[in-house]
Amino acid sequence: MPEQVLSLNGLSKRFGSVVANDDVSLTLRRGEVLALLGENGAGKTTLMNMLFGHYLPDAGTIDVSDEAGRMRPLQLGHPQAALAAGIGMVHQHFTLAENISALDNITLGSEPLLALRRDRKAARAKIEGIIEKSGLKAPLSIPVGRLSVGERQRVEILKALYRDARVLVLDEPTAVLTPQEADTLFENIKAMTNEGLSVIFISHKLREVLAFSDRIAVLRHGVKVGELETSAADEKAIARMMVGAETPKVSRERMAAGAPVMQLKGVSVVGRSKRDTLQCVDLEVRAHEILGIAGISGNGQNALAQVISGLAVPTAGAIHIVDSEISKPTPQAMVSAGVGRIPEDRHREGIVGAMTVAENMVIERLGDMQVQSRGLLRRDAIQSNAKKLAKEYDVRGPGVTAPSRLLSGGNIQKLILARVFEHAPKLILANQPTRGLDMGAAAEVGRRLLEARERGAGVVLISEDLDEILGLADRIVVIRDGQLTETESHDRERIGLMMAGEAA
Amino acid sequence: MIRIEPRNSTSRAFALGIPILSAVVSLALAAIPLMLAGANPIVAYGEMIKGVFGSVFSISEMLTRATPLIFTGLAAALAFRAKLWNIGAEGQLYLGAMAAVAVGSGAFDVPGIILIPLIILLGAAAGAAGMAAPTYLKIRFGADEVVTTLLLNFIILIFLQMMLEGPLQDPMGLGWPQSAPVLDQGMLPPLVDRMRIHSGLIIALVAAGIAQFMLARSVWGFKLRAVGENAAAARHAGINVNRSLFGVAIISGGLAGLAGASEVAGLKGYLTADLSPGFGYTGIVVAMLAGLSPVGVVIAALFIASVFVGADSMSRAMGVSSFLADLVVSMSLLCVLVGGFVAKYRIIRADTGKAAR
Amino acid sequence: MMDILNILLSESFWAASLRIATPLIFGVLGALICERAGVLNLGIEGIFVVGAMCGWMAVWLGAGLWGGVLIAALAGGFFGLLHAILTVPLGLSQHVSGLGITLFATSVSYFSYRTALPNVSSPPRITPFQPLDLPILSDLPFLGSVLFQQTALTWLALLMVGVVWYVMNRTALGVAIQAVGDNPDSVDAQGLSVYALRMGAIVAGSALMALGGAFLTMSAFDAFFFGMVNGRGWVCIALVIFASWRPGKALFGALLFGAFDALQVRLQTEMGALVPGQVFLMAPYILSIIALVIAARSADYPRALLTPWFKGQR
Amino acid sequence: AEKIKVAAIYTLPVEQQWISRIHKALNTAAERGDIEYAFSENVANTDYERVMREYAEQGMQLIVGEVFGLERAARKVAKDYPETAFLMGSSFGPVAPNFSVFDNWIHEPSYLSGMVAGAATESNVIGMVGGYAIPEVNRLMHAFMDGARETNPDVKFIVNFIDSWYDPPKAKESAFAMMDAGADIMYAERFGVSDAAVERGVKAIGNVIDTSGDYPGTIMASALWHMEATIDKAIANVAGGSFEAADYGQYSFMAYGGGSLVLDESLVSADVVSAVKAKETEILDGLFRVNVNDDRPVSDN
Ligand SMILES: Nc1ncnc2c1ncn2[C@@H]1O[C@H](COP(=O)(O)OP(=O)(O)OP(=O)(O)O)[C@@H](O)[C@H]1O
Ligand SMILES: Nc1ncnc2c1ncn2[C@@H]1O[C@H](COP(=O)(O)OP(=O)(O)OP(=O)(O)O)[C@@H](O)[C@H]1O
Ligand SMILES: [Mg+2]
Ligand SMILES: [Mg+2]
Repeated sequence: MPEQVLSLNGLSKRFGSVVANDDVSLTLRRGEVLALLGENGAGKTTLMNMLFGHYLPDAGTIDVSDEAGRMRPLQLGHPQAALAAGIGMVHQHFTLAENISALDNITLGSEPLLALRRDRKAARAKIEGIIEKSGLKAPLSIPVGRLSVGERQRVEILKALYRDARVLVLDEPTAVLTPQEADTLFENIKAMTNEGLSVIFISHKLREVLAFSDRIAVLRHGVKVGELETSAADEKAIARMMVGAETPKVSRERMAAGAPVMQLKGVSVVGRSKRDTLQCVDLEVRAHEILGIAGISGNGQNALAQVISGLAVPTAGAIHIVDSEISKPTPQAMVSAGVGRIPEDRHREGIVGAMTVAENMVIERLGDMQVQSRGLLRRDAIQSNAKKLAKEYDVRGPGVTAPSRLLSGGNIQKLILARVFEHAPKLILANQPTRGLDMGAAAEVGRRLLEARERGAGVVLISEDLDEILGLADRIVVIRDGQLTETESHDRERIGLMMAGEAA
Repeated sequence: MIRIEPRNSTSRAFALGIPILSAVVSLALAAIPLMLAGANPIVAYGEMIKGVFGSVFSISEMLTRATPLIFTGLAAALAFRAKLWNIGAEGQLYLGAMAAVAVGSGAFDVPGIILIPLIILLGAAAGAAGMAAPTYLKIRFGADEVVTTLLLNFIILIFLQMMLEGPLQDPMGLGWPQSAPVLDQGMLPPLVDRMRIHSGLIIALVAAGIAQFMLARSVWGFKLRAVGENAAAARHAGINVNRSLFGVAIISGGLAGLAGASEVAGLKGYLTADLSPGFGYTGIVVAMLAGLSPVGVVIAALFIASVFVGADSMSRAMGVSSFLADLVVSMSLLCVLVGGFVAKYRIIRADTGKAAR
Repeated sequence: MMDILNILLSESFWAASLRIATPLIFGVLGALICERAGVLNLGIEGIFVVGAMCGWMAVWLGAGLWGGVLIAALAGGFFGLLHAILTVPLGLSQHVSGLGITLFATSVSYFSYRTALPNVSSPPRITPFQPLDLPILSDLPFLGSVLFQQTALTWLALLMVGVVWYVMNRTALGVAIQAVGDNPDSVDAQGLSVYALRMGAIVAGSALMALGGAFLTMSAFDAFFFGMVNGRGWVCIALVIFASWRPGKALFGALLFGAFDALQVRLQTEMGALVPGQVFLMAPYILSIIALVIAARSADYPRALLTPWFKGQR
Repeated sequence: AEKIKVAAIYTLPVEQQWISRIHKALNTAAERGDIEYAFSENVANTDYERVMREYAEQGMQLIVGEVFGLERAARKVAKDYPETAFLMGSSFGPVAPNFSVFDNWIHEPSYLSGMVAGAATESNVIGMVGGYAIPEVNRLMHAFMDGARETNPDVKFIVNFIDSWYDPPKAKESAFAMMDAGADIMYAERFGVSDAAVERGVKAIGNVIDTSGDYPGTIMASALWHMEATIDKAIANVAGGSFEAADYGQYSFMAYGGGSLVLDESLVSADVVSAVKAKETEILDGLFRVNVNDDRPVSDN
């Protein structure tokens, strides 16, 4: 049996009244990949943040093995101590400074601050060595702000490896990666575990958990509810452990497409970067159909989403929603024309975090008589509407009069779904609708999209999660370099190659 | 190791006690300069209280000084709510004042019932124009409004000097760079006989009330809050962000303009280049102390005015340098700021070594 | 038109531009350091006053010129520390704290000046820094009088541009300061202290600002006056954005403003009878706004500017 | 005799040249033991009226100050406190029974100092840096210019206003610019101008206060203002119970010792000195009246 490298002993942490972790213990062995699972808000990130010293546990201790393999107590609450003990962490949200280069981000904190000179050559050589061994390629000299998400993710891991991490924590590392990128990443990591690296990774994607982990630990409501060898696990069992019940499988029935609800004719958008550019695109979405847009991030998805949301005005081409042309696209015009929009970044574009849940539910419809009369808000109506929607769409949290930022990611998404679906839109733009959501919440989103399709809406589903597209879409279009290519195939491999531009 | 955590619940007594404690601490700190200047602090505190609340006159003086601060405080609070950093209330105040004397000092010899609204409206319009321009530059060119409004303060002050030596100069003023006086019927009526307190205060209070109501209850306020808290989400939701910014710019500038009009037509009667001892800048402090709430602005303005008037009068009674007043104001400001922090957060000593084993 | 050309070609115009720019160079560099670390320091106007007062007072009390410079820097650093405590660990509003510091620093300076010198009718004078009359260099045709007849403080300002550039771009400390102003989490996750970096940057930046004030009483003039800072600090807040938070551009911006101002007095002298003098006084500010409008698109803010950061919170 | 309680209210700090003269005269009186003296400096215009009332309420017998920014309000306060004597710098007239006015009427010595400057300039260009173009400043500048023209009809003037009372570095830059434009005599209305003159080795003419000690060899002459005559007269009147509304302006005239000229005879040629002395006698004898012109002076072109 391989030696232990890490043991978390009875860690607890509460935030106000929320018990994020309750007496959690966990061990990790040398060369092992441990998957940490749980619903949104189960306490996975909190646990890892205590390990890394961002949070100070209310109770419990942590032991880490030193170079010689002896277990030693870790000083809690100090990232420096964790780094020194060989713990590296890749955070759920990037912790990169975008105005400095990858090299600077990687070496940050490893050099004496008061030195008058830096040895950038040596640093670069060391990083290049790590890149060679791990296969994690990223441009080192340009500001990180100009890197793609995938590159940033790799820089994050390089940061940890540069500090000679022996225990690597990856908090949802693939949430923003394409399947191929994710696979490559895990293959690289696997290779490193053979050299003694131990890994804890958090993910909501059961496919990668089953494919790459050695062992699985599951958290529910801050408590560790189970631990099992991956070889003995299957999706159903894990899901039951996480949620405490079966999750309904989303099923899709065949359905004949109806009349077109949206047509883009020769639409072009000139943007500052590739992700904001569309080149003379034709696209048609019909009633009763879900159109999946597959592609590697940064290939124009953003421009397409912006056009449909009314945020970008095309430099050429025409947009028709149902029968009428939208001559002056604005978000307002799109909403009035019957377009429901689920934005990619729900925190940044989806909600105004400081405003209440109820307010966020009416924010797109401030002109409606149910919302206002003579310029004054009808607060009672807004509130009762919110209560009704919260119930109907199962938006859970501290209540409709609480600031919406207090909601968990999954519940924020449900809030947006409620806002969008409530008005029976004819066209729905769903941009990365399940990113970062747990299985239960993701299934709920899928179910709602299928329901809308059944009702007669057309759906544009933009996703980097190919499995999601394959599961939901009637038709699939691949986006690459701002151009669209329709494909008849529903084959993972083939579409993956098209996304990479290696097959037509 | 020290950590800062939000307080879960604050008792009423605590919430009330903190501001009082801040005031006490700031007074205790004021004892340092007082003793350095050789005065007895205890006597001084007595004089200070007398200076604000000792007579109808002193209360009236305090309210008089609070009036422009309510206007400029509201100007800052509303703009800041939309994350429009209007640092230019000082300049906009002077624009309002210039407009007030331009119409009020004889250009239209009409009854007060027409003239007073005219002065108020044009004063507000001039201030509004003063904020509209930088907002336009921000929207159109992305020029940072902190910089443009700050620089505009200088430009407007120099422009004012030019006007006071030129078209606005009082022909009867013996060559002084000052405007002709506002016609008698154009003056805002005083509130108390023989006191300086004037109906500008009423306008200010009404403005604060309206702002409070509109912010919380109107669609306009809803949009404003959304734009300020998250412009990207507001835009995505179909709110015209630029229009909201422009709207609040006009109102913010207008309020600052009103401050100037009310000082001229309520208090001074005519315009000189030293009308405002920095009311525009103090307004920012007032707004932030108030947590950007319009009703809070009224309270914060009263607080700042009381401390200033009290400390100023005390410096005279005690025979210490009159620069003491600003010193005491700044110290209480910093204390109240820290007090507000203590009310919201607690600082805990987390001994990490012990937690480790 | 000929007049303007003549002015622009004259040595004394460029010497004046550099002289006028010197306090601004200190101020912009100071503001740049603070804002690069993510904290706006509106205390600058007051810190100028403190620097002007303390530097002068120290020399008057016999500290020697460089002693005065040091004391000005320390005093500026002290008020910077106050701002740092309020805005970094306590995370209070940077606007209010800054304006509060300006009010506090100004009134402390005035009050202590008056308490120390209750009965002066004419402010006492010191022997200020003298132009560095370097033997051969000063006699160089053009550069000689522009550069080598400035005082040591102007040279210090120019030197600081290089130092700040080097520290920001070539040292680990500078990289960390840039990072903490962009995304404090990036620094925290690498085991560095966000608090220490930010507070250190504010203290250092404020010390530099105070030198701008000290220049006024120890080089540009030889006595302290109430109100003599006269908005120079605020101008720096504007210039730092114009400079896109880069030392080189900061120098350029300060010189540009100095040149506008130097040109302004000269034009007023030449054509004062034709146009109201105020037209010229306004020019530097108006031209700064125009310059900003042109430069605005390329300005990239430190992303974390104005956003407080608390350890262990999200 | 019992000390008279006197308070002064200044809108600027007491170092400001103009105010420093009043402050000095009051301090002298206090040192003599005639008065008990309190003052508030840097009082904003908005607060001025309150401060006046506070001092009146405190029982001050004589209140001295400057009401250029609030002529009407100040007279209202005086009316409310008829027992208190007010002596205020003002452009307007006195108001019975208790509101008296004064001003710095030192156009006479200014004229004389102008004669010195006119005779001394070789480039025939004189530079003048002012704070604000207010009548109090304009008047003295015009008198100075008239005097200079008397001794040198070809002289030209360049005039700048820096729109600030207190920015010596700025005044200094303005002075440098004038010297670049050919000025070889500087009229030093603001602090900073003489410093520029020293650096460039040109001569300067002082105003209101005597700074020749600070700039030896640079200040050729200064037109001085002495408030003692005015203040002492007012104090005497209050003490004697005979204070009434009057224009004290004349006590700033040379005849009352309110204004005087100092010359540095080592810098001024003998015939100029004698011409100035002759003119001085003419003025004192009432044979020559210096013209009063309050308009903003402009540069000659
Ligand atoms: N700094 C904090 N302050 C307050 N509450 C917090 C904080 N961090 C986490 N929480 C709360 O603790 C609980 C656990 O959060 P945590 O981020 O650990 O969940 P998670 O399992 O990582 O979820 P996800 O899958 O969405 O990332 C949640 O209820 C969360 O809202
Ligand atoms: N310490 C160093 N040693 C060697 N090369 C360096 C060092 N620091 C930076 N460089 C290299 O110098 C070049 C320019 O550096 P950098 O990008 O920091 O400055 P810049 O962005 O061009 O200047 P500024 O930020 O002032 O506009 C880059 O190629 C960078 O890799
Ligand atoms: Mg998480
Ligand atoms: Mg660089």
